[in-house]
Amino acid sequence: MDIIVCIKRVPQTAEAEVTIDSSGKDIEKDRLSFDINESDSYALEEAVILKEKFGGTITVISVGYQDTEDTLRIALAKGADNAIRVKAEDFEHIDGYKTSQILKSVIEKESYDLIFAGCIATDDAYSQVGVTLAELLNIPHASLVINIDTSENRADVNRELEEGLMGHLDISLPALFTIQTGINEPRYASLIAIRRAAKKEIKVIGQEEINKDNLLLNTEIEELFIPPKTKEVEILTGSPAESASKLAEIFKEKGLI
Amino acid sequence: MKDKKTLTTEINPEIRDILIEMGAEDIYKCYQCGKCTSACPWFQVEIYDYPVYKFSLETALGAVASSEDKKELDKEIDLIYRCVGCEACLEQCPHGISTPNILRAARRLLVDFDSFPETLKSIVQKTHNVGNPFGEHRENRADWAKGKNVPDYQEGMEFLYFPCCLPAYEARNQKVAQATVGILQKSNVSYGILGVQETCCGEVIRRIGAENIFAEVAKANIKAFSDSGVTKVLVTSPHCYTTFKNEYPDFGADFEVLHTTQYLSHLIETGKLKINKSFNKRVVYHDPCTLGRKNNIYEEPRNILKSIPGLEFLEVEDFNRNLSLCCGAGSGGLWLEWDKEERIVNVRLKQLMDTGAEIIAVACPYCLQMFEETIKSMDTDIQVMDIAEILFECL
Amino acid sequence: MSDIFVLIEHRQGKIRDISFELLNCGRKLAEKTNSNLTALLLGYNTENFVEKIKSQAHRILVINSEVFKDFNSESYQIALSEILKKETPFITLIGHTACGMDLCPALATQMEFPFTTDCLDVDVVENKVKVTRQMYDGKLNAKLIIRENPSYLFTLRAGNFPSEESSLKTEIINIKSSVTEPDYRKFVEYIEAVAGDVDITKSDIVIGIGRGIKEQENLSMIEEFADNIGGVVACSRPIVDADWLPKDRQVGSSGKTIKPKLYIAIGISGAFQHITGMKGAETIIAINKDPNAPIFNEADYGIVDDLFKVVPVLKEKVMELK
Amino acid sequence: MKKIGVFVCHCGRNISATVNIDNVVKKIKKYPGVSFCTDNKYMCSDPGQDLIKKAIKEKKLGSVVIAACSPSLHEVTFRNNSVKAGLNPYLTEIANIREQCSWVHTNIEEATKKAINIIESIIEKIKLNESLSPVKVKVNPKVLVIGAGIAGIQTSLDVANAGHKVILIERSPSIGGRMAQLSETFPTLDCSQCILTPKMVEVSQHKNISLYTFSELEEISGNVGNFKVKIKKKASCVDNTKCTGCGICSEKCPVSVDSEFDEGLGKRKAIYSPFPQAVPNKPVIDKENCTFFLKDGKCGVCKIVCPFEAIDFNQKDEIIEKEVGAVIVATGYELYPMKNIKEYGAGKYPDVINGLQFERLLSASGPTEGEIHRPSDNKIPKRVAFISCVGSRDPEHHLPYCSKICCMYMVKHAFLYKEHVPDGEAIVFSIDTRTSGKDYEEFFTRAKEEGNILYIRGKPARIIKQGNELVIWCINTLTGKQLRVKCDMVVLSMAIVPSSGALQLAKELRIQTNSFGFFSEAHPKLRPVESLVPGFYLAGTAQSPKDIPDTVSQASGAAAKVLTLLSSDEISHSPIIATVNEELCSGCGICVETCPYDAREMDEERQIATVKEILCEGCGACISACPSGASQQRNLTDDQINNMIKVILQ
Repeated sequence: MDIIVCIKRVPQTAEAEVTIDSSGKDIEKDRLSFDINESDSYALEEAVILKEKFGGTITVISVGYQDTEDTLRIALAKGADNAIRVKAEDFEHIDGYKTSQILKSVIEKESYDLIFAGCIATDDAYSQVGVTLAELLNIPHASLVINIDTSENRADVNRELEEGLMGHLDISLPALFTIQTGINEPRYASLIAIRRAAKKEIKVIGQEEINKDNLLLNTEIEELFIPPKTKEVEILTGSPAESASKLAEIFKEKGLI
Repeated sequence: MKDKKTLTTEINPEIRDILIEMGAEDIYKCYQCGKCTSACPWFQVEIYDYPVYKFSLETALGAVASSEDKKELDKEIDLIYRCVGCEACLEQCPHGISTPNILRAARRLLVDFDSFPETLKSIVQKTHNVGNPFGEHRENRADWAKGKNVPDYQEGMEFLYFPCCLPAYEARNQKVAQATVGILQKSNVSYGILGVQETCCGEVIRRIGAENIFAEVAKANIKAFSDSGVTKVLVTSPHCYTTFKNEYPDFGADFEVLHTTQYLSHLIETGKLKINKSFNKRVVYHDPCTLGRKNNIYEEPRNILKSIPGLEFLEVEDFNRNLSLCCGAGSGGLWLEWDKEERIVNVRLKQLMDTGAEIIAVACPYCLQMFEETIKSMDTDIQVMDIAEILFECL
Repeated sequence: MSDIFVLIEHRQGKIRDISFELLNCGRKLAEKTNSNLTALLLGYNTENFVEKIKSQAHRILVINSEVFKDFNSESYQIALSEILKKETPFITLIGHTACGMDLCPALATQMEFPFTTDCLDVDVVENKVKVTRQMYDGKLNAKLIIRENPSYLFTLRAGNFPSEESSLKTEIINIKSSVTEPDYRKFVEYIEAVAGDVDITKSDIVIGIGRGIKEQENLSMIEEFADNIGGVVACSRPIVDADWLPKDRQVGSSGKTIKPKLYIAIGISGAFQHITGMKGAETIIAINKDPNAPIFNEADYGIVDDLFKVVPVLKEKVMELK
Repeated sequence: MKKIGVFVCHCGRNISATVNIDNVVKKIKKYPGVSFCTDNKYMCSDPGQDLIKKAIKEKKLGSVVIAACSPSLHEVTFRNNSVKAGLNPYLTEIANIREQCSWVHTNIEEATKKAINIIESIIEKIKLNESLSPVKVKVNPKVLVIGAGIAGIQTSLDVANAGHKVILIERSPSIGGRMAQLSETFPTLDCSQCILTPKMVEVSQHKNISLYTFSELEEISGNVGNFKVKIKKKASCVDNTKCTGCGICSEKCPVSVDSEFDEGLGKRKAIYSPFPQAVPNKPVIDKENCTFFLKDGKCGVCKIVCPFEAIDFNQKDEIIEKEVGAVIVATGYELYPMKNIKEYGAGKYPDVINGLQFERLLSASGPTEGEIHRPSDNKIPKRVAFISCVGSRDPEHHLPYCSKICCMYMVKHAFLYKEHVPDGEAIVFSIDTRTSGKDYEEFFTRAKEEGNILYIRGKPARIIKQGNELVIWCINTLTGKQLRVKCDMVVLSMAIVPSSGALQLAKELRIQTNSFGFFSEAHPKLRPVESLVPGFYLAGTAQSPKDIPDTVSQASGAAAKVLTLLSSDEISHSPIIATVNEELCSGCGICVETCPYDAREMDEERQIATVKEILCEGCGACISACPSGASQQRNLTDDQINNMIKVILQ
């Protein structure tokens, strides 16, 4: 089973102070750590699990700058066989839609049974690249996949819906799934695999292989701004009954109940 | 499926060589006596077998963290990150082999390849992103000093007081920083703080294996210190102490470092600090690994405590000074919080409580945090205090 | 000006709350653009649904077919693409839900509509469409300009357009459809999460308990409260240590990291290891006797009092208001 | 001018692989003064030597330079060879082109250049060499042996039996040393005292042995063949001519202190004889503990009870001066201090004892009369742990070397313990068991099998006292299992270190020790019983840790070496020593002060300095100190050295 996994290197902003740069359209990245996007690492792991079961190869693809190769190399250490970087520097202004188009023109030249992507990138939070890519490649898809049970040409997948509910689908292959976190436990790379990965070559693709004039951009950032938020604790006073009532009112007000 | 062999039968010289290059150079000295293993704090944790003595030989075979089986590899990496870096093994090793360093060599590779526990990954990222392992805002770094008349550091002051991240951000530990500046003010010492300009010393992330980010952090601090003309730094945490004193010079640092217990004992000895009140409690002192074993500071904390009138000074029999037992917080242990049956801190607390003490005196924010959190869930009246807090009460 | 369309989402025979939010947002957009709001309802036994949304849109386009009993984005895509081709609405809104995420990018791509997902707001200024959405773990908002086109497709995040009463005169148009479920993607069934198998990372409301609850018996009081407000119970380390709750309920550096909409910390003092795991919650409530407990540094609202006095009242009040 | 012949050795490929011999020969042939030069594969071989002899005769060579290995190896060979050809031996010199050239370089061109340089410098030296003959010294046939343990006893007996007088001095009140403390000896398990005491008696009765116990070497001067020694005989306060050794004094003495002989496990009195078979069997007063001395004459019970009026509180330390021709050092060992091993509670817990203490417990003459009772409560220990390499093989904290005997005595201890306490359990913690001696491995196997001794591979990290028991924390490194072994008593195989005072003695004797204080032998393989300083010989554990068989062998070896020295009346002494140009000497006397061998003295009448040739070791100190250039080293004069330097710097 040949699987392509689309991954993205993203700044780790969950625990960081995010500041807007002078252009007002991007963030300061100097002091941020970068790492594989969270759900992408689950997608990679799911591919490795299937490879262990069925054999085949795993190809990881990412549209990114030079340092993305570090992330791709980690993917190689964790079980991918091939890695491709599409040079982001060749394509100004990339949004989710454009990323999908770029990936499409690379992937359509490859052979595959399955394509995995993460269900959301933590930087731009679009949740669209995977599904768009499936549509561009004209293959069926399922997003937010939380369980996969596959045979040679069909897959039973569970999608994660809201409120603890899952939707069970039966999909023919080749197909694209966007993978939800928690589907598995991403593995560690062993030192042997790390050494092996260190020697592998990463294929780099630039604009010469992708006609960038045909690519469409859906969105452009006009401005970034910090959402208004106050974080001063408000102590609710009074008797237990009084303070509890006040709190209940707040719940109601905020639509939390 | 066939049973997989759990041992790699091939020797992998490439992994061995790279680990040696990364700091595991001691491996060939090992003669497999196993003293390290029974000296290790994990030996005292009833349900946990920690095979310290295997690491040298397995590194020499290139067989560290090299299982291709996911579960086995998980176990191996768990082992690599169990080490709390207390150096109890090194203290007794006949050949001076530093197992923490051997493990750190492997950790460095694993960190580069995103193959270490999530919890630790998060503290590496936080330290990198906001300059402290708790993910607290940088601009709040001096909040502990609000309303305490703590001056900003100016060139020409005698000391920079560097509280470390726990005393800067964590509520219980902030009291230690506050007591410390209280003492400094009462003894008319000229000192100041850098506040938002300071960054975590980076000790813990270096122990975890994040060498590159440590280097960044170290350089940032060194620059901040030298830009402000700092020549002497007073630290509350032994972890800052050892990093500044023993590791920063490799990155170009040129300043003197004093641990608070060193300086306070000096103030008492020279009569610059008068103790006015007595402290009528039984106090047991816990030697922090990083202050004691790593930096040989055993007497100063004892001298301070012994100079306080009324204080009955106690020692943990068999487990004091260089044979002290770690609290379990080092090298990431503070964050890893192993399952309750697997906590070194419980063993240590029992030893401390068995002395009949009313107060456990510590000289390290990690130990304070570890003990404070653990005694809360124990049925005991024993309290934990930093030596600076005890001293401050007696002024 | 062309119409504003919204897609009505339903599941297991019930219209989902997001649909009313979409209708509200749609009405506002229609008002602003001086156009009409059309609701798209693909379902089976749709009478009930129509009844619920009647008066909320100018038109309701209804396809009543067994194919649309349960959501299958491929079937929806086939049917919707036909409608959208015919109707060419200005803006179509879909909920940013598991359904919307599955459907929107594919449908828009097929239609070659510019689209974007997870919008907090959609605005039309001088015929230009702009959306506001969150990025970088919610730390920043971004205003986006969308490529110009006659038609747009957006998914809207829940919680920004609370449902409102409306009394529009609604035209109901039934459309016949021959769409069948494609063989390459078939919906099989819904699977309910196993009872007791709580995933604290996936719940919007989490109640965290700590040492302050003192006895294991007191846990039931908290569990009842959690049931009442539709939340789950999580805890700090000492509760797991005491074996009162399993390890997968632990929040913190050695447990799970959660980002619920509401986190209520009851009897938790707030060791940093715990705070690490829950500080990403949107709203944090702390109930603790000790006014100096570090948890109050993280909280939006706090009650400094005995939890055993506060929680029972709170439970009652919530029930009253619900 | 003398004709000079130069002979270049290939030393197989040792030299020729790095030095181009052809080029060397070509170049040297042309060097001024050289009348003959040739090469040979092995100059030291018979054909090589014949070649030189032939050349000396045929070419009428007046001096010979051999370019070969270090002079310390073959100088004697080639000089003797020249003598056979009728040449004075001091007209033959070696140019070292192996150790100083071929072995330490890789670049052939550079090495060849250097070899030529070295040879040329030696040619310059030999041009001014004189014919010399060795200085002859009379040898005093008496021998001093320091230390009367088994090594000192054996070596004294061997020398004395060969007819030479021996002065044997011993620091403690009795001879016998460590071996007297032992119970049984491995691997044969014969009783230590039973085999030792006959020798002790033999020493005491030997007509050629003068025994000085309670005595130490105070001072030594002189040189091989003629030493002057001063022995301090400490006041024992007992007149041995009157004392019969009846023991009443000890019985009545009111002061009781820890017995050194029993390693602190038993008591002795302030007037005491260390053990029943002590030789001499005369008590001594330990002034440090004697009430008479501590409290200004208040006591004196011994004096009152002695039926022979042998007690003499006024006895003073006595200095005895002797002259001897050779000295044998046999000062023995002691154990590394237990207090250094904090992690084992050693020195803190009474039931953690060392190997010698356990010997005393096993010994019938010991404090428990051979029954195993643990020190704390006299209970018979039912489980005893033996821990190896305590302090040994621990370069980081203690001592890097292997103490050699512990492995075997642990086997013995465990085995004997099982004999004494058959229902007891013996557990040995060790990393390796080294049984490199005749019948040792067999003994090890037998002991383990017959004694059911459990061997655990691992070095414990901690010993913790829990109630009445000791708990050993260890890991079995063969199984990986953690162990917490409870036991009643622990015996630590403490490392062996040289006796206290050995370093000071070495300084006095001016002989070298290694960094741990063990006396250094002249060559680790070929001269194991001689020190580097002529006239001093080594026996027993003073030189390195060793067991009884090795100690006795070395003691006999040292005796044989001494007897070789004493086999003629005179010994020769190298003539390469200082000489004085009387015309230049100003009589300043600096040389007299500088000489470490007392070989320089002033001729007060002529006001010039002279050389006592017998004492001069040719160290050269006086020559470099002499401000007027009057002092010169024979065949190494300032002129020669200057010429050598000049040619090297060319």
